Amino acid sequence: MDFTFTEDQLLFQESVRDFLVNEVTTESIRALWETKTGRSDELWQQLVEMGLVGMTVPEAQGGLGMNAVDFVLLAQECGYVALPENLVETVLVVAPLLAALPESDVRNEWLQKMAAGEARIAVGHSRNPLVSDAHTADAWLLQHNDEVHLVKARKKNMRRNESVDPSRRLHSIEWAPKPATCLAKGPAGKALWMQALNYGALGVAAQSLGLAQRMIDLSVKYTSERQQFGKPIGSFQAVKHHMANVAVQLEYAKAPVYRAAWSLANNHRHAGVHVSHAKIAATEAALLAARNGIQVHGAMGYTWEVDMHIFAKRAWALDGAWGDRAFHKTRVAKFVLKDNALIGASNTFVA
Amino acid sequence: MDFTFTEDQLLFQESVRDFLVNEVTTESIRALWETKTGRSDELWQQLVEMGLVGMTVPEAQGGLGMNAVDFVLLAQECGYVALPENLVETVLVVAPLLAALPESDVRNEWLQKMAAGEARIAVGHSRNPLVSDAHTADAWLLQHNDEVHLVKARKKNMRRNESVDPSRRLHSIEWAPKPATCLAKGPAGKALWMQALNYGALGVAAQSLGLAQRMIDLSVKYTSERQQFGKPIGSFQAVKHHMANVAVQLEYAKAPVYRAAWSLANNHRHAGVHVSHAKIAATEAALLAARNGIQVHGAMGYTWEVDMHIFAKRAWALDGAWGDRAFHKTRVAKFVLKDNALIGASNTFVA
Amino acid sequence: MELAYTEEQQAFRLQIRNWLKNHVPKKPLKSFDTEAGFAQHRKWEATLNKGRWGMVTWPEELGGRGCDLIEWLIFEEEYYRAGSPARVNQNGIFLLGPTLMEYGTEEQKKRILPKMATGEEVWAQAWSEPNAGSDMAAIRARADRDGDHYVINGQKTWSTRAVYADWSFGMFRTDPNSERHHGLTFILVPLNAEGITVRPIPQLDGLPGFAEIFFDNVRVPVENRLGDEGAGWKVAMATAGFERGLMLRSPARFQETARRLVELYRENQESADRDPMVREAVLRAWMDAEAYTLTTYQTACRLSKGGKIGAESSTNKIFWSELDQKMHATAMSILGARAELLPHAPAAQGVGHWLDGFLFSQSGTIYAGTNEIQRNIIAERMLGMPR
Amino acid sequence: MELAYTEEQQAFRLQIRNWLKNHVPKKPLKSFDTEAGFAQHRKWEATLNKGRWGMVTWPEELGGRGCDLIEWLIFEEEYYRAGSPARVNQNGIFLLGPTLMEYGTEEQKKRILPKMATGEEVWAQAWSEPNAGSDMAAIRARADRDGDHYVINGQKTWSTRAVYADWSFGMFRTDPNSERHHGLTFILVPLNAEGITVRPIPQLDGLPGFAEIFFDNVRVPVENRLGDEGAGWKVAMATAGFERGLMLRSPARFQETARRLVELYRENQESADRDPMVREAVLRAWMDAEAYTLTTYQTACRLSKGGKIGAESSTNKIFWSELDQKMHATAMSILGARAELLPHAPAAQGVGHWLDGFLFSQSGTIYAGTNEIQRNIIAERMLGMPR
Repeated sequence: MDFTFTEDQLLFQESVRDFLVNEVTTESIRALWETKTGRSDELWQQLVEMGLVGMTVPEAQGGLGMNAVDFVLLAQECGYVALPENLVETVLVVAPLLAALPESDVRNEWLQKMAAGEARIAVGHSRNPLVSDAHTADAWLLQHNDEVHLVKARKKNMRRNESVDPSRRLHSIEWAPKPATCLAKGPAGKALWMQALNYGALGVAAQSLGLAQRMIDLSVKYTSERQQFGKPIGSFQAVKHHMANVAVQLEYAKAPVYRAAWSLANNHRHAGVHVSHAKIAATEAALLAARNGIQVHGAMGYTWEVDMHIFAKRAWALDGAWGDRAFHKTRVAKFVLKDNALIGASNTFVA
Repeated sequence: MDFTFTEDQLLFQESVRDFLVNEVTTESIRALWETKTGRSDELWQQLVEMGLVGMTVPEAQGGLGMNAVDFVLLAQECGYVALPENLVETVLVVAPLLAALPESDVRNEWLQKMAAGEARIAVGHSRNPLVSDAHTADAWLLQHNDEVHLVKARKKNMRRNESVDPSRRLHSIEWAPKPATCLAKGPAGKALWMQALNYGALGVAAQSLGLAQRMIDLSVKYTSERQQFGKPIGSFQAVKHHMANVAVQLEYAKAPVYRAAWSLANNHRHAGVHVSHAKIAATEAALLAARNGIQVHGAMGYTWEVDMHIFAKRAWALDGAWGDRAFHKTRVAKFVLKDNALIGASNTFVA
Repeated sequence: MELAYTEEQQAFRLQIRNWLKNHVPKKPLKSFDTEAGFAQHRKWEATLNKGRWGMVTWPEELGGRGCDLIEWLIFEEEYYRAGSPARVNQNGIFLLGPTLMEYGTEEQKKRILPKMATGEEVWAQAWSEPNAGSDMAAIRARADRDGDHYVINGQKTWSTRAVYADWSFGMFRTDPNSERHHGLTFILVPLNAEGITVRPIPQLDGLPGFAEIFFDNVRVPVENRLGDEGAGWKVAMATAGFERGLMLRSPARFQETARRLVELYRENQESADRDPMVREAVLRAWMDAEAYTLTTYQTACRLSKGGKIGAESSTNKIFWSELDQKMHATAMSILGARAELLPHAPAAQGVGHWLDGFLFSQSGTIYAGTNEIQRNIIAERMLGMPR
Repeated sequence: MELAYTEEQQAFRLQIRNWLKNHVPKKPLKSFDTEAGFAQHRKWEATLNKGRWGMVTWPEELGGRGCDLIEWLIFEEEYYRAGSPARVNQNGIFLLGPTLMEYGTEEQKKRILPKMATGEEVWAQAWSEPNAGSDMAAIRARADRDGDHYVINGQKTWSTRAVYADWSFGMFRTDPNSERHHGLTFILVPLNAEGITVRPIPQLDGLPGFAEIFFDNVRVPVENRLGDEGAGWKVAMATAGFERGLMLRSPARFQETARRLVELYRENQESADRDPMVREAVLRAWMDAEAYTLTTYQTACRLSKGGKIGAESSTNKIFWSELDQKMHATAMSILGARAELLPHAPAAQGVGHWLDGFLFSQSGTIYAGTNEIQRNIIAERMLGMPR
């Protein structure tokens, strides 16, 4: 039993954090909103060079062959800066999905290209009505029932759908499945899509932790500076308790997210339930951080002027992605309410 | 449209309040806990003399022939002092139920005796597993399916069941329905029992308003006096907001309770839904008052030493009486979720 | 107690219902936080005024109908039920209007109210300052007397509608040596006056729902003063009372949101029921909107019998603003992955207005005195807890 | 990260499980807040000690097993899973014991720990005073030095277990001119000493779970001092850390409550599902108990690698105490009309213990520093917000 990250993992987190906090500022985010793609090729190449894009690509294809436990803290940092690039889905959904396919030229080639920064792939799962970052992708991984298709990206086939979060670039895609693009089907395909959903939900959960932390940090800073009635508003107990409530909820969302990462990386038989628990807990912490953060910012919290809304909007947007609350609660309910459920003391780490 | 009480109703409330606050002190309640019956015959006679016991008994039987609107503020005052006597059920359930029966010697005689203070009747409804105050009653109104039975009280047929509230005297009753004791049956009996349930629930709701108010008053007093960190704890914002939250919830429970009283008194076709809404809102206000009241009392709130627990326990006990939350929410759901439901603006006072 | 409408009240209701059926625009207007939408809404105010439905509580001689509070509530119910446009001039009609009737001179009333009524002049409030948000008494913007004019310098912020409005009203410090709520004066300022700069502030949806107003030696005649010099606080408190109280947030709005939420739930019931919280929240939405309505009627009846509105205005503000947030958050839950889409996104398929409502609801617990301030008021003034 | 037990850990678990199966009393003991129940629980402590299961984290030479935190968590899981009796000496074992090991002299450890281990001496805490509840530094009870004795005068309150316990520990002011947390000394006082009066305080269930202790010239030898004179605050803070931290509220207790709540829900599902809130709360009970467990394991692993417990002890206390209240309130909802019945009421039919748990849960958000104090600590020390 060891519920800690390794020194290496923590150091990697720290260096990624330093990089992201410097490179992905709220100014740069606002600047990207005004661009057509909303994305920075330069930044993506930096992420490639740092090995981040290929982290979960197998070593044979030029990646680092790492897993969800290695990446979960980094996904958290992506949330902390509200990274607009589609890194988390790339690392946690696309690469594992491709890597789980039987060896083939198509699989190997795309994995190689991804890790090398020569190609990007966006993913469309039936639980998400739209495809994130379809516009900068070279190919799309798309679901048709149980089938996994890899389709070349074509501008004319996609249509932008604006999200509350201006950094999100969502697209509906028109396409018709063809045998030639099908990489997996039947039970294998079904399992792949379920795995993709779990990884996608883990990515949302991890980013939500970072988002919540960022909203706490912004709110603490703002309320420590902003004066009202002759003192910083952060000295009022009501303001403190709003923030303390977020801190408590965030604190108890972390371990479930890390556990879910471990369970996915280790193919634990209850990984799905662990993911659902993690996603519910982490997104709710982020939603509370958004609500209470806006509240303690006072009227400023309701504007585009302070940075709160950048993170609040990401939190709201991610909340429904990769399975909404109804989906994830249903999985929890099935696990908890069945006969001989593995609940109660001593069952938490049951194999 | 007139959503106010009459001068007379408000004056009656005031005088009853003055009387109860003087006569039913927390000392007298604690003293009664130590007695066998837990009841004061003397107090009951005073309630009779004030006309309270016979308020809803028809004038022909020596009562005041008044209705739920006339009594609802008084029931609230009974809650405010946590009156141990079974006045609210007597006035809101027993008398209306008897009065709704076709004229008969039995009906008239018992109503007369009740109003005159010569007899008491306890009521057993299928939604309540136990009968309150069966031990001081001369007769029991009991439910057997749709039948209404009036049965002579017999000590040997009842068994005490202790409640968390030492003032509550609950009894299980062993009895067998006989044709001779049956006063109503079939659809008429069913309607009577439904009416009894609605009146019983209204009584709980009204008392809950009073209980909540009392717990606010006790907590405000305690936190204004009790010093910590060099000032009264009531000056801390967290303590204030605990109380403000109760005040808001209480404020918005009142009008639903008064509307329910009016709807019952006027046989409104949706009276049942109005009662369910009122009961949910008022009991939840009382539960919150108990929780927050105990919390702001600090460790004292967890003892028998301060008076908080007298009212908290009554609130907890009444919460499940006359239909639990599941029952009342179901009625609300049926009303709100049906096709062409009468919801939305302009439907609140629809006839 | 008589919880039924009189025949007159029922007839009044039918009259409005009928008029609205014939006049409410079939196509929703654009947001009044856009220039085009503002113009559309201004036109709608004129239409309303022509039907004498603009300010039903105003006296007949001012274009109103002299309605009592119950009739006003009935009007609001029908107004929201019909899906009528939001009131672009609400700061004028519901806040300044009643204040003018209480404190204005005859000349002021005659000069201001008719144009307010037709929408010819739309009003913005100018309450807050950068360092006087919830602490309204910390006002620093100055109005110095210069003969029969005031010369105004300073800055106001969170001025709702100010981007496109014609006039503003607010408090200014006329006694430079005064502190807190002394020495303040209530002044009406045209937004096209020389020396005024309006800087739009984009709100959560990106539109400039409010603005900062900078005053640089802005000269306004003394006739633009409302109430006595130095009596601004008293006048403003009356206005704030209207804001927190009945007038701005009539129950009908929340009842209609609750009704639409019930519809949304029923349309998506199969998936929504997989999250038990949703059904719970939907039932509560109806109950709370109903409780808010009942309580408002109760207060209105009490007021019409000569009662005064007290700390209820604080419980009121907390209740509706949190109800509004809960209802919209529930809608977001029901919508799941679609919740994030803007109304014009093709995949939003007509549910995007819930997002707009959700964003808007975030401000309810903040403006007009944060809910934290309201809770202090309840604790101290209504419950008598120590300061 | 390796979220699986080692073979040794699994073997350890089976060893405890086996021992408990053979030793846990089949019939529940009476409440230790009754005289008879106290004696029963004291006996159970002796039984535990005989099996060397009383203080598994203590060193072997003191009758423990030198268990690490993970083994302790495993022990607790099995302990609660088996429905074992509550620990009457928890103030001794979990609070004073660890404090003694950190600050006690060898003589003190030898004199006190073995009798604590066997339950021969049961300990009460004497933290609070009538005017020093959450503000522990406001202590006024005095201990005046008189040769090799302290003479104690004053009053303590909320002294858990003090009615039937043998010893108490607490802080006393040894420097009469000192203020706040200076000049305090940590002293152990036998409850049968001359000059001591114990007044039981009945708690919500009517039983004397705590007491006031009056000290009237109580003489205790200087050897009863723990740590240096005047260093009481530091010693007490260590103890309070144990209280808020891991030791008192191991996750197993809440996991078992959650499991029983799931059972109760399933037994009553038809009626319970009519209130959607119940199903929601039941799922949340499991999730939250699980989150609490995972987080505790995470902290334990961090601590065993040399980490220190910080403000987590405050988040921890808030989380478990509010979880406990929510779970018991949910049980009350499920039980409906039966919820109010005391366990021995015939109609309670075996569900009355939920009421006991509900009442007990009310204290969790209050003792060991109210949750309001904990939220202040989180905001100020963990988040760095201004005081």
